Amino acid sequence: MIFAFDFIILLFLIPVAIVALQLKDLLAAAMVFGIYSFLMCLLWAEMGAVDVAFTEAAVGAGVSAVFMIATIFNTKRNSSD
Amino acid sequence: MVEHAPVLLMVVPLLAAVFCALLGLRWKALCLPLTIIGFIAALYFSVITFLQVSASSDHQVIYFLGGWNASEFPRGVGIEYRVDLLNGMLLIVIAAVALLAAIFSKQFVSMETPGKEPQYYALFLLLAVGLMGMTITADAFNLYVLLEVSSLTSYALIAMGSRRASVAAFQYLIMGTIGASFYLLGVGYLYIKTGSLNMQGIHDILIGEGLLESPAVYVAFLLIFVGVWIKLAFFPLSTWLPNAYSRAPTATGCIIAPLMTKVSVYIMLRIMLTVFGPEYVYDELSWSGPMVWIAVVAIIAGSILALGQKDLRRMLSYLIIAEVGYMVGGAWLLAPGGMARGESLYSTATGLVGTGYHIISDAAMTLCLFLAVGAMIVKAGSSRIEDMKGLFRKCPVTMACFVVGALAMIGVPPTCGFFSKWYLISGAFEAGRWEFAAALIISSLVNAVLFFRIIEFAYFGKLPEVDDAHGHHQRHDEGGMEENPPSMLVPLVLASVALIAIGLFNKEIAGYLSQFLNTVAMGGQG
Amino acid sequence: MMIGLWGMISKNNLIKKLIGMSIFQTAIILFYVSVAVKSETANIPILPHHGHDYSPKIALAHAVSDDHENGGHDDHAGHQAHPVGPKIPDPDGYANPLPHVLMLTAIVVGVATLGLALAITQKIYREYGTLEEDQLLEKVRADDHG
Amino acid sequence: MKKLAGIVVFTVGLILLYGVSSLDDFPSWGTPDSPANKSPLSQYFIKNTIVDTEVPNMVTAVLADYRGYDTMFETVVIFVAGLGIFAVVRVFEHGGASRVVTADTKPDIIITNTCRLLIPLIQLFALYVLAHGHSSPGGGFQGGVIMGASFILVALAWDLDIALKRFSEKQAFICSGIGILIYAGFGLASVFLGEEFLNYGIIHKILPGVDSPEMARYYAMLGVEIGVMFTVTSIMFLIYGLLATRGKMTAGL
Repeated sequence: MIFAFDFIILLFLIPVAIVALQLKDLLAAAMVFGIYSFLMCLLWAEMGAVDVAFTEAAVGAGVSAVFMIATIFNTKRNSSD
Repeated sequence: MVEHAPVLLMVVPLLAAVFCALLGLRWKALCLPLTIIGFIAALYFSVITFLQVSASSDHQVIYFLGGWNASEFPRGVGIEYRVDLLNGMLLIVIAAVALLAAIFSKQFVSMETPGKEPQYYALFLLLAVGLMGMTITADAFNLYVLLEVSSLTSYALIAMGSRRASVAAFQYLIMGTIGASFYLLGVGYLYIKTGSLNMQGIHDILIGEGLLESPAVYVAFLLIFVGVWIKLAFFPLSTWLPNAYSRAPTATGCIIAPLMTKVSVYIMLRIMLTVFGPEYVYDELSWSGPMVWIAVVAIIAGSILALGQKDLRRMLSYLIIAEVGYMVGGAWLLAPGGMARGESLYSTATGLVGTGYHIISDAAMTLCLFLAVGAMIVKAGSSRIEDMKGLFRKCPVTMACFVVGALAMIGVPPTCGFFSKWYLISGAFEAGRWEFAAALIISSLVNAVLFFRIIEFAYFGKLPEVDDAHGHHQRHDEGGMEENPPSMLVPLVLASVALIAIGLFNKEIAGYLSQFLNTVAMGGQG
Repeated sequence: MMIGLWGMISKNNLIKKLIGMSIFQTAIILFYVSVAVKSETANIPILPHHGHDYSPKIALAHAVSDDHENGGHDDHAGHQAHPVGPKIPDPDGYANPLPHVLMLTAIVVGVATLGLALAITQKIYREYGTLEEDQLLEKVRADDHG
Repeated sequence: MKKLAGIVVFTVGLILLYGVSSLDDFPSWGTPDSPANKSPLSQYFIKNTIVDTEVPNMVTAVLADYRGYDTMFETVVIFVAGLGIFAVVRVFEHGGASRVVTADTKPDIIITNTCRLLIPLIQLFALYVLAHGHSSPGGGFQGGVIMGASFILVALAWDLDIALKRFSEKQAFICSGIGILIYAGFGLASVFLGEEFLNYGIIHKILPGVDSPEMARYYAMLGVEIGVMFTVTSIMFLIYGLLATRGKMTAGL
């Protein structure tokens, strides 16, 4: 609810999102995606949406990263772009 | 119990799906009966709902879930169901199509997805639940949730198929998610401007507060429509459809192809008429010119691409794209400025009647054709058009139904295809859009060429001497009949009877539809 | 948001596409959440805990009278951020709960879609042995002709 | 393709910016006066949740009661995902030609002992999140995810087989189905008692010890959240198991 704080987190978010998409190593990309989710969750908690942030922390940063890693483990780790 | 019919028609198949998944773990044979019972119950409740709607004075039935009714609480506190004449009919169609497709699927499920029958039937039921929910709900966000229920089930049902099906399903998933996200974003823009999620509530606020010129509302409209167009495979956004539909397991194709696009077209109509209202859609935006042209391009492109196909199901999928063009074009036929000139929607919107009619008849036609093609593929051993040789002698009933479906698609009088096209074409004349009428006629001619080619192959072509692919398959002599089992024939025959019945009752259906438009024109108070 | 959409359309690797999809969805959720923010005054949408002195009946009476005078809170916004006891919560004192609810549902839908998409990805890998879209399309085309 | 994607993305971005650009049309960030925040809906929720349902956490109340129907289908979405993933990737043949991936190291003693310590706490926390969701952030979904994560942790620290011994595939399916049945059961109970679907208020007639519709709503919400938790817990675990083992449900990560 403090605009400056939101803005700082938002500034962090954008490069993290780009990095998550640009990394060639999928495992690392999944981890960076976890960081992205966590930052997003921080942003929401700060914006007053505690329930949403809680869910995102459990789902985005936790479970979906695990799912992604499980899939990467069973397929291929590197990507062409 | 009767007043709860609108919700029971959703909940009973839902429970059937859960029981299907649970009991199916132990007794696989229970799944199909459970599915059929679920759909029969849904059909029963939807007929009751429709009777209620047509009996009520303002031709709609409103059901407030959780009892948060609009008389005591602000509208939109709870979620609301609103059944009117058009979606009442559509509910019956969905339940009936799903029932027939479920009966038909008996042979295929154990063949194409061995060991997963309980999951298959549960997903099948949930797909129908999602589609019925999309049709019936009057809440913009609830629509998104149900859209995702039906799309997730259809991704899964398609991906269960052969190896190519999974790639098609993935493409469909990406496109579908983009579409749904756009829709969600559009609803977000609307919400920020109006503060309501109820469709009627949004409409009242838009009109009441004069938000029609707001750029945010314009962007919301754009986003929602692009999202819906992706879902309904409107021409430039339709690349996912032929792959997904033609690669899907046969039984899946039989339910997804008739229903998915038609329900999306209905969603488009609902958003046009209920959320934004005809005043906005036709008067404020002057999109009607370009939209009809895009529809014309869609129809022509769909037909031409269908001409080039060698695979029967792929050909039908391209025809669906053309049919979607019919419906979208019909919906946009109204000339801009009509509302302002004080013409009522009722008197000018033959195109809209045609669209509504075509949703229903196209669902029936596509069902009939996909069922027939499914049955033919079993007999011919492949889905290539050349392999259909001699099928008339082998299974005359199947082929007779196929011919009925083909005639309906072409638009030959006693079938429903003729009447819906009739309304669309006369709507085009009324609006002075000759290009749309011409496109309809050209596409009918192309359909005629396509289907007569197949019928010719099947009727005059000689059976190949050596049986391909199925060595174990007992070969009879040239004139021998090998009709399909009754579980396939019964739904097929019912579907083709329905085609003719929908055609014969055209007066009643068109009457209901103009009645519905009349209600919309009056503002749909409730 | 645009980053996600870009990733979804232009990336070659299927898993990259899915990451793009998730980013797109979370960005939409961010949009909704920011709709709900009331920057100066608002608290999280959870009422402070109350003891036994709270009586719904009194509150109900307040609610009825309050409904008739909407919009009267603008002047003293923020003063009632922490109502104690039998007091009707001040609408300006709390963030709008409705978008939060919608977004909870959207997150759930998002994770369900992601899971299903990953499953389909695994199936594709099992069948074709690759996750790069161009190679995949080539193999599919080879299938079609052969 | 890449250029096309760039153009599409750029156009969509411009359209979105056009929507938010004009200052007098689009409400500025964080204002309490935006139409969405000033609308009777939002105000009604903030003022009346405590009156109608006795639940201090508005989000939970709106989620499970006012828009309970959405939440029911949210649970169905999760259920669909579980079923769908099962249907797509599950393979039944044992052995087979494809390479079986196994984590070839033995469970590490430090990890297993830490997990032994942590998992009961995590599960307890999950239950707390569920039960306390009425007055603090949390609820059935979050609780379910945490509970599911605790089972996933068992599978990660030891082995999927060991986790499956505690919570088998069939049990997971049954639990997920039961979750939806609980939810729909609450809805149908109110139908049978003569009110609309999911109108929990009426349940106070059959719940012992509850005398007002408000408290009935309170308890029914708890019940519904328990249903959600059942489904989410089991489906999360199931999805993990299926994804980690390519649908074989044995060995694997």
